[in-house]
Amino acid sequence: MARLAIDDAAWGNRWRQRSTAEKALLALGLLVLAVTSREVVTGAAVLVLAVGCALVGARVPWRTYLRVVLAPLSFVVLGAASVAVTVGARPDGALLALGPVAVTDGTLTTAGQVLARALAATSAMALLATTTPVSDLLTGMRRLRVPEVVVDVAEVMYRFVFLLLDTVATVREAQTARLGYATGPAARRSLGMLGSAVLRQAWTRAQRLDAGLAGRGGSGPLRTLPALRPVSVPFVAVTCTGLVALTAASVVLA
Amino acid sequence: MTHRLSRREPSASVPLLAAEGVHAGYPGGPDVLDCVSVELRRGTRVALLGANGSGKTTLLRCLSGAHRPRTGDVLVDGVALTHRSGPLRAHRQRVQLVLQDPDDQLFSADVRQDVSFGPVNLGLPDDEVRERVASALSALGLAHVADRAVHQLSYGQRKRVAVAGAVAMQPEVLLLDEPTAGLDPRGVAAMLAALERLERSGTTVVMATHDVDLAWSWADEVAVVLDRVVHQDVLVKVLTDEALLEAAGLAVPWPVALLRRLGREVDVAFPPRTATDVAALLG
Amino acid sequence: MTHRLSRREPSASVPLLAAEGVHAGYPGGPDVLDCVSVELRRGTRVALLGANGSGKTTLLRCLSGAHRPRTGDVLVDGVALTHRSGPLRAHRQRVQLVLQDPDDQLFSADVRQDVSFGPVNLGLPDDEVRERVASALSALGLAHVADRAVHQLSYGQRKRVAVAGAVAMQPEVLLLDEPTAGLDPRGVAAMLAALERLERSGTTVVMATHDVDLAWSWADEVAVVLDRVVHQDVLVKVLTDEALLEAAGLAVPWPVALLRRLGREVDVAFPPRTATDVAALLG
Amino acid sequence: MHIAEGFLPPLHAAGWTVVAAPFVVHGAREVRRVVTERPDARLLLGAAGAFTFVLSALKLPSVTGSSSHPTGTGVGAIVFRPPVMALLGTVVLLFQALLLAHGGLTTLGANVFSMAVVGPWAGYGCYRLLARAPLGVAVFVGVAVADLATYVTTSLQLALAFPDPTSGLLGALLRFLGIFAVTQVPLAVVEGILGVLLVRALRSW
Repeated sequence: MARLAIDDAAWGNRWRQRSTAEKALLALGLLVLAVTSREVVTGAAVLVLAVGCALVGARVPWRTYLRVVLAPLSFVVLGAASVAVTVGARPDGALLALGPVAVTDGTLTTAGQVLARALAATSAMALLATTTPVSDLLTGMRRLRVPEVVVDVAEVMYRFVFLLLDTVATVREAQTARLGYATGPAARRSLGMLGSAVLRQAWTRAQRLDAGLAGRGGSGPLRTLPALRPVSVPFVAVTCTGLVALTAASVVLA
Repeated sequence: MTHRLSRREPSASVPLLAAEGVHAGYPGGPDVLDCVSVELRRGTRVALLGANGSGKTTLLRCLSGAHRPRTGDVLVDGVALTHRSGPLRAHRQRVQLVLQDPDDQLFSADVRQDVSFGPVNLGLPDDEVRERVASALSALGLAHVADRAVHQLSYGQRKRVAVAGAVAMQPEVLLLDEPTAGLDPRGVAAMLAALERLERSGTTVVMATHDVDLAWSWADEVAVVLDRVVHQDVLVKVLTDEALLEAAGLAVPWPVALLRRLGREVDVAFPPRTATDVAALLG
Repeated sequence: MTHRLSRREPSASVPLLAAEGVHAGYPGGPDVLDCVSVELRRGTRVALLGANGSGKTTLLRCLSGAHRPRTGDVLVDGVALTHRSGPLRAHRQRVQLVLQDPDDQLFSADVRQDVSFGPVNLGLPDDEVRERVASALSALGLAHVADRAVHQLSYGQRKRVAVAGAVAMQPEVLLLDEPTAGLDPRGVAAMLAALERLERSGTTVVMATHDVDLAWSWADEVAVVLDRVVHQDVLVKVLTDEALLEAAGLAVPWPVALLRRLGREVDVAFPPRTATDVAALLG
Repeated sequence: MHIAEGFLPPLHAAGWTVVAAPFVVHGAREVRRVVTERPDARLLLGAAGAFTFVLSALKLPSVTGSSSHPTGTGVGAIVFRPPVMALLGTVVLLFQALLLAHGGLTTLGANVFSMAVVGPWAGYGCYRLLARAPLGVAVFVGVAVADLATYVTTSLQLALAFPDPTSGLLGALLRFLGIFAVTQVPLAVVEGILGVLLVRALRSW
């Protein structure tokens, strides 16, 4: 079946059996710190901690982790480049000017801050994404009283994503073999047929699943019992201490 | 038609699960099953044979309570099932159906959670749910993949997860639709080994298939679906009836075909199931 | 390993399609195929055998041009395929692959439209498209369902529609992944009859399967995928090698198993393919 | 067009989350209503959401830019209606962040607002306004407008967060619109065409 590298890491890392609460506390704590702190030093500390926890602690394959951190690169670079310039009347003290476009100390600093913040925040988010499967996160949301229907729909979605990715790969290969992507117009026609074939497959799969669940208690609320993963007190204590220390340090620095 | 009413022997005991005069079909369509009767006895391996589209699956769905017959009864221990929520619920605890395509029954990406769905619906306490999930997974030889995602498993493993989901309900009867279809020989062996473990712990296993060689090597009794009716009898009686198999679009098991061509009769009590058995007979 | 380099006979002719020293795998993963060579000769029926996940499908995908080997070559008439759009396009007109599950391959609403997909993309005039579609459908025994919607067909018919879509490209080689999986005996017979018609009109047919009995009754040569390498030889040489089959997770064809147990050798030139053949041998 | 994790200042991230929340809650209520009416809707909606995710993960040929994926929400809004799309789109965006590293958790609110609220409503509105036009035209305009509205909203969100020191909000808006036009405008056209082909193919089933 279709696989996604981040998802594979999430199901197979050394922190897989840790409770979702622990991992969420650590990753989201680092994420909040990364986003709220203005200090580049704090950002760097978050980056180091997140990378260390992911690669050394959870043994996430470094290629996968790197791919996550670099995935938004094109957006971040384009966005930061845009923030680094000012357009209009030439401002005083421009470091660089080309026609109406200029770069100043201020714009450059903002761009640098945004870059640092995005990098640190992405590394923290990546820690959560590569150590915790979506299934576990949905279970966590259930505990947080997110409405049952919403979590049920999301759970089915997660399962179906992989089924449909398989369909996409197969349909696409079958179309390619029959020269469906040999020319531009053919490619567009093929993609349209691909989309509709996937939607149709989604629909029939859902109907068949409904019939399939009839004998298991029906497709009413999809209540299940997740694995028991007790919260580790030392892990939480270390995480809280670390987060508080980092916060204090960044407040003092500011 | 002559087969329909013949039985191995007039049995005094009431079958564990039976269909009696069942007519069934889908909304707006004709009958798929037309006055069908079958009897499933405790501990008897029944193979339900028929071509694709013959109505095997519909019959299994009737027996499991998932499909309501137009007329006729499904009987458990001789008592007719009524299609109301209470009795249906009780029925599902005793009779579980596993469909051919595992992706039609697995809704959760988490193996353990998916298997827990049935027991949780039964309202069992968490401890017992966990115990049932663990024992179902180990019975199916899946303990080592309990923490993997469903989409990371092979087709054969997913098929066994679907069976585990049914087994966790601890049913008395397990109805399996094409449990070995699409599996390679190793997958088939793993599935059959798991089913044998379940039988030893007291579950009665029924499978629908169009693989006559599998039925020949596995079953005690065979029920063939042909022209919307069912012909049930002991293994050898049905699977040596070439006219019936031909009409049902089924092959003849190779030992039967071979022995026939050699002019030998097949022993009803001790059918030669494997190449070794046949060789012993001929050697 | 001894099998890998043995060939039926040193042949002067260049194979129609071949893989030579192919290493292949998926991004971020290890090699699935490790220096694999196979030769497919015009008019020779080759069965590609292997357990699920052994790499059969990957090999077919390399041969069809859908998957690019890490190293090694796919050769057509002795010329190595380059993975650029022009040569690939030409390759696809000569070699067509049909995957196992028809439901992921049929992406149009009705049969005729789906089969016409390839010819339309070839830029053929309407008349010729129509002609090709009609002849592909009749070769697959589907002329009577040409105007039906795909979802109204049986599974066996859908599988044949998928083959018809490839046949409409008029390839020289047709690679089929598990063409009979999931089919009942009638469906298998219809598929095999259709393949024979195609062979008579000059198409070379290769199938991947894990059904050794099917391979035994159909193939001239067998290539077994085991531990990422391929062992190719004439039918009897491979399918009487019980150690190889065991290691590959495959069964032994029943005539071989039976004759072995009776202490009889299997004739390489005239293998007993059917129950009638075996009976003649023993009778 | 996903705003990357950590790209927005905290107040903006929080603000857009607050703005998007009512639409998502409304979507959740709508979903609950549908599910109460039809128990199997849980599965159908799950399939619909997965379809949207998969559609948005398709790589498009012949569109400039490395990250040219359809948003999928325009087609989704036309097929499943905007309120439902608000919820499904939110889950899709969450999955994209966690499974593909597109977008992020702190920017989820902003992305939900542009891609799961504004885009679907704008696209669906145009599609309905063109009810009398040929279906192809209505679908094309609907899907393309959904894409363009998303892109304009995202640019506006970025401009609000990073106003130009000299030319202010408007200057920043034009700047972001300009930079992302390179990928987003062709994408809107291609996705519009695909939407038409998809809906046509769907109607022939």
